[in-house]
Amino acid sequence: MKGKLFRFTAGTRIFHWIHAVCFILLGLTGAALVYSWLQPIANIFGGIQISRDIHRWAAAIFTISIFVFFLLGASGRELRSWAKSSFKFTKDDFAHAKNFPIEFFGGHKPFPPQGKFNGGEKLNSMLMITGLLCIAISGYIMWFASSMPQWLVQWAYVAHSGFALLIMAVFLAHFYLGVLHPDSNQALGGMFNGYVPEKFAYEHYEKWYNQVKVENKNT
Amino acid sequence: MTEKMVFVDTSLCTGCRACSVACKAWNDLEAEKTQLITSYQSQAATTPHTWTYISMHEKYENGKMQWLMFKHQCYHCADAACMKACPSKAIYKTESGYTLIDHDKCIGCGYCTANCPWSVPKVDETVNKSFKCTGCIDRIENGLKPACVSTCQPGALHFGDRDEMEQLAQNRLYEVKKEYPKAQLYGDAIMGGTTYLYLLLDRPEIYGVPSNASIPLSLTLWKDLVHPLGGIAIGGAAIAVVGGVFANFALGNYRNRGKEVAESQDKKGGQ
Amino acid sequence: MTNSWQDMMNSQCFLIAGSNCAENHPIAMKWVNRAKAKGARIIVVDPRFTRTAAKADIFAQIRPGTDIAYLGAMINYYIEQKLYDEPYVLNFTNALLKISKDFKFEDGLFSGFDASKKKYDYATWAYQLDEEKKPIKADSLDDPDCVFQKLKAHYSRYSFEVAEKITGIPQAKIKDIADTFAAAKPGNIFYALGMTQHTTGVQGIRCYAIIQLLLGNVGKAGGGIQALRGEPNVQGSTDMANLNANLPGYLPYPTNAQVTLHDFAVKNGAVQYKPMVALLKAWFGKNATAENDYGYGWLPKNDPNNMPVQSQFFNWMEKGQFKLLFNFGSNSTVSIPDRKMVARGLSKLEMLVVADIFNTETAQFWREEGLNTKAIQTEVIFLPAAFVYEKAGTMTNSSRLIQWKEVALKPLNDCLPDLDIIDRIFKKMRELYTGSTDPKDAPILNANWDYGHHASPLKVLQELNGYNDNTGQLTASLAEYLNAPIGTVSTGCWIYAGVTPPGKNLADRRDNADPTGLGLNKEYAFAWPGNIRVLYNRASCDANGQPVDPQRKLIWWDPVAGVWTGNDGPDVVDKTKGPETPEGKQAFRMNPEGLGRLFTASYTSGVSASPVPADSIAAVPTRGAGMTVDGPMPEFYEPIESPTANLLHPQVQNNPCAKIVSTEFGDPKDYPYVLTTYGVCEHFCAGAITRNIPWLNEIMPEPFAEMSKNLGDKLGIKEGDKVEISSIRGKLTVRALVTDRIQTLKINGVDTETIGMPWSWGFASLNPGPSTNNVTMNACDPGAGTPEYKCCLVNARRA
Amino acid sequence: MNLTRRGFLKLSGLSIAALASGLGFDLEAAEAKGYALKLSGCTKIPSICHFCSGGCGLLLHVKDGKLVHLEGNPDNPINEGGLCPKAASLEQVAYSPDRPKTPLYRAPGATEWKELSWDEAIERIAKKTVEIREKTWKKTDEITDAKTGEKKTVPANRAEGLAMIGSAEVDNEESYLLTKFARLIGTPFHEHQARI
Repeated sequence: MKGKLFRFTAGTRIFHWIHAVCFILLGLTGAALVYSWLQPIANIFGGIQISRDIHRWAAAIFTISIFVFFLLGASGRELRSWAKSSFKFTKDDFAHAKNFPIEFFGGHKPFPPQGKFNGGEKLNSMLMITGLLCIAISGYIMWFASSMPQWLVQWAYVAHSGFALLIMAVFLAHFYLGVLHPDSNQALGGMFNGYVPEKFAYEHYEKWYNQVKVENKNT
Repeated sequence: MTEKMVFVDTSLCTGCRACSVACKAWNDLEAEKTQLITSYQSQAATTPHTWTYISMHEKYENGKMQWLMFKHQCYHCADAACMKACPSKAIYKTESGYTLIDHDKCIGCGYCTANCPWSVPKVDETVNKSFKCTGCIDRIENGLKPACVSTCQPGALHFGDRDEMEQLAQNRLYEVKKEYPKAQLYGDAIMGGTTYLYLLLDRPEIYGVPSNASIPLSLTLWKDLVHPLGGIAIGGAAIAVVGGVFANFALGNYRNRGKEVAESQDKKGGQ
Repeated sequence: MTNSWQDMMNSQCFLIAGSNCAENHPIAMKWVNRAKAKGARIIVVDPRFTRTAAKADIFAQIRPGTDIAYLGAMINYYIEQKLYDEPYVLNFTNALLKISKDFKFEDGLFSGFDASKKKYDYATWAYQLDEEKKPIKADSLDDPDCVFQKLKAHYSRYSFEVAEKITGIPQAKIKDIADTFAAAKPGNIFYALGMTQHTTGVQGIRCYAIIQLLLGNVGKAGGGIQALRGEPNVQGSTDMANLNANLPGYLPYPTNAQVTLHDFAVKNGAVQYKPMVALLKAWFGKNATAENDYGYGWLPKNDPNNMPVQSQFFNWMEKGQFKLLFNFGSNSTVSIPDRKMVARGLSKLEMLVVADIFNTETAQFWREEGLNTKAIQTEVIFLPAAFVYEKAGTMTNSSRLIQWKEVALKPLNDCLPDLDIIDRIFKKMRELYTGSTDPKDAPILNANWDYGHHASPLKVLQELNGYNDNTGQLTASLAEYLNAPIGTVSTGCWIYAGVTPPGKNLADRRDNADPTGLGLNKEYAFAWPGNIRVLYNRASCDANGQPVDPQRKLIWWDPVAGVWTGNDGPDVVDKTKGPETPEGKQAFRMNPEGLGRLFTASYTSGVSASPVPADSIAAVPTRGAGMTVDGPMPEFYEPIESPTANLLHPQVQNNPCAKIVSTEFGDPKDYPYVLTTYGVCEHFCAGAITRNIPWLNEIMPEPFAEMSKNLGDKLGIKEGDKVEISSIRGKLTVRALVTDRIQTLKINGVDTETIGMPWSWGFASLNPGPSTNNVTMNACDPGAGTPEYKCCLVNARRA
Repeated sequence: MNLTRRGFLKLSGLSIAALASGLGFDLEAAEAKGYALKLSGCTKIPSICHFCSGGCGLLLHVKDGKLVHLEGNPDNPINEGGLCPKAASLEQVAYSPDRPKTPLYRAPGATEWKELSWDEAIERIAKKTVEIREKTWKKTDEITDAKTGEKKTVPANRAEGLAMIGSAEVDNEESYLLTKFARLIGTPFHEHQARI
């Protein structure tokens, strides 16, 4: 595709959207389950019991899809390297992240060239991966509470709620940056057709841009 | 109605378990399939169909045998952890001091089970509602004693006004202590004071119940810290997003981006 | 029970031995706990630490079947230490009466034993009589011939040390029990099947009587001896003589030697003449006349050589005598010891008729695994009976209280009350015999049997109360019956006289007021005899007829009005005879001496010194004494199956009079452990009803065998494992319960293990389980005919 | 608060509509608060427990001929409303599906029961009793006179083949008629649980 760079394989994209849908469902049903004043949300789904069932199905799909997509050929490699790289936070990443608040509110300050995922994204990924892992583990503990030690269940509630609220906040930022932010929302295409504009890539992921260019030349 | 109390005098309990049967008879609870667990005990815990049961504890020390009985049911705590944990506001307190579950509101999440220091409420998975002792609120509001108290032949269960029962418990403790120096009351100093007050002949641990039952720290953290902080986090994020949109708008970024896009499209169209 | 449930709150001390009342008579604990709150002490003696023991101040674990050893030691101690209530003993017991010089006790046997018949001749167990045929009274308790000295001599062998060796209870503890019980009065004794189900059952209970008489506890509020009886109406059914040796009201059953009513009266004492006539009038109505001996000849007569007790019935079937058995509400297939004989017997019947609430193991005996069902030719008819609240009528509780109930629910399905069942069978039989002139059919055709189309329980109760020919009305009171001339009153059960006076049903009284606070509740229902709530209450007064215990006044002599009066109905011969009269001194009017019997002497009162005409009933009614067939004083004998030799007289190991029914007996070498059997709180007797109640199955789901941790270790068994219990007669496998509540006992220097098992399970019902009576032994007390369920020898192994 | 109370009622499966009659409490006031009692509108009928010999009072709450609830009778001075587990469970007998619905018959050698009408059952029993009575009648016994040592023939009047296990599980009136019945048809072989 002209003027675009291939960024995400189909598997990764599907994985992202499965998670996105599940996340929203989990967020909405979870909120209805844990806050009595948000119980009306449950009516969208046909009541609180169905909401709970949806919450559990969505949770199951959410977690099972991780195993499936992380083990799948190309996207598996891609996802594994994404996860691995997310936790490799370099000086350059830090420099990017430092300027993130300015970027967030529409400003701009130069930052060193970034890899496939810039510092802000890595921060998002780190929080998401850690948070969702904790939510998943605590969620399963809650699901099977009757066969778990009581203290563990009690703390699972804290973790589940705490991380859910945190991740919800992160999600809002992610949504904003991915959809609403006039600059960074150019990345959105990467999650639809897999391509992002070259210019955008150059501006935001210079290291990666160069790397891809070299690779393309070689092939 | 004034505050009520049930005084459980375990020194008189014979472990006949009529209380458990009378509870089932009054509340139309079905029998469950069991087997012996230890001693003559067959019921291990409260369930959606078993709201009260007796645990038996055999203690042999210095050639003296003791067979201790403990009646388990909802304690109807003043500071009810279940009520605090309930996300659906289905659990409430009555004037008489009882902790009840409103089944119209209960969503069967089981947070009450997990946060009760004794795991008393239990969710019936078939109807997704939590069940536990109601203190026979329908009986007491109508001038009858709770079913368990009314059936207790050895006189181990007493029902009455709270202060009257507390006095009785103190008197009995004074008597019983002469022979059982470790005798103590259980319930007055925990959970803000329970509605079922026990006279025990030994430490609560001997009866398999926690001496320091309290609202779990996790529950306090969860409800009093995590939820407000989480709310702040989400609120903050939401405000930031709105702020971001406004800022970008104010900075004209949307317009510029729009132009850029239009330009590039024009280019495309031109090619 | 001499007293009542409510009266237990008046006690200062309880000796609960042979009863596990917290489990099997839970209502007792309501009142025991009330007494305890007022400072009463509780002593429990039991082979296991039971739920009753859990409430005791003193608990002693005893080897099953050895009660007489420690009780004898208590009697010995009370006499030696002069802890008895001397005025009471002198006034109200036969302590001073002189015993025949021919009476002896040697080498474990009393005088008069006939080894070939395994029976005693009572001739030497008699009083020395004066010219008027009255017992001679000694001047003091020191007279070597008097009952007191006989007692003292007999029990001098029972030291605490010997008792410890036999029972396994430490000496110090026996002394503690004796001291505690003597110090805290009034003292109350409870027993139940733990005491009766032995080959020495009656004598064990006699020990209680002796102790209570020595301590002066009988006839007093908070005192007495409480037989906590086993079934809802076992008191009533015993009153109604569902027994082979009685007629209703405890009349002796006529034997074939008593051809005429006169023979009957001569043999049994003339006091039995009047109630017999009254009974015959109730049974035959207008057809009972003086001319035809009131129909006495129509009664079937007992053959003393052919008198099986219940647990022998099945042998009689097997031998072929019984062809048809009616079985109302019994579950013998589960409840008879050495139970394999039950199926053998029932299989030989031509017909078995069972009436019960649920389809019991007995009704379905032919279905038990291991039997060749198709080869069993017994025709079985099961009749579904109405349950207690589906029918009107009375039941008599353990304290003789007759309570009326109305129909609360219509019988379920097609169920019928037993009253209708028996009424319909009888009416059908009478129809079949209509027109017969065969003399054998006369009782059926001449019977007074008209209770309405649907039999009316009230009409039957009124027949029990009886009618007075002079007034043409229901008899108004026991006194009216007693005062009426012979042949002018009828009663189906004379002790029930007064329960339904004209226009009233006193069994249906509901006034529960207790103005004295003693729990007498005199206006609630009706207690036989004559609404007396504490039997022998004359003994609660001193020689002047005034209450000895000001806190617990039952009755007293009112010298102004010249009458016995009080809070309870006075249990006296004649209310107008003052304490100085011979009648007014008597506290035990049903005994021929009018005294409490420390020694059960053979004696008949009222026998005229001069000969009376052979064909007349003596003007002074004669009264025979109730005898204990195996000795006038209790003696310790080992259970039939015992792990050790009799320490007192090795040559007479067991009760020499015991009725042996089982044919196989185990050797302690092969079966080293003592098994004791019992019920649990959550199931009732043979479990026919309770094993069909889901709520009860939940709280007591399965049978088990309890054993000490020592035995558990030895056998490699932990709690929850399966254990096989076997005797020479059979075996079964149940859950093991290894517990500190049973300890290893030191018996005559040897470690002895006890195993405990509930017996309420059988192969049918919602909660089937193996029957413990596979292994138990059928050998009976010679007097009561009760089998020795409480001890036999078994082996155990991990299964 | 209204909602919560209604929730409670639903839990107990009760109808709020019933009126109190002679129950001795202010049902209206109670209902205003929403805690209706399932006993309202019931007739209270006292009875007696059918287990040990305590004679504890039962109280059956009956509506339209149906048992609504059973508990201890507080007015019975023996138990003052208390009941042991066995007695407290007695409402499960009232409509137990395990109680046989009709008389049952097992023919000789049969492996199953079959149902029988009452008339058939009574007739069969009466005829069989008569048959055995006729077959096993013993008119006289030979005895030895205790005093003279002479043998003599005396009336026996016994149906030797008939036996009866009577009952401590039935009412006095029934128990009495069992005794009377047994003696009238000629069997002194009448025993029961009191023996064991």
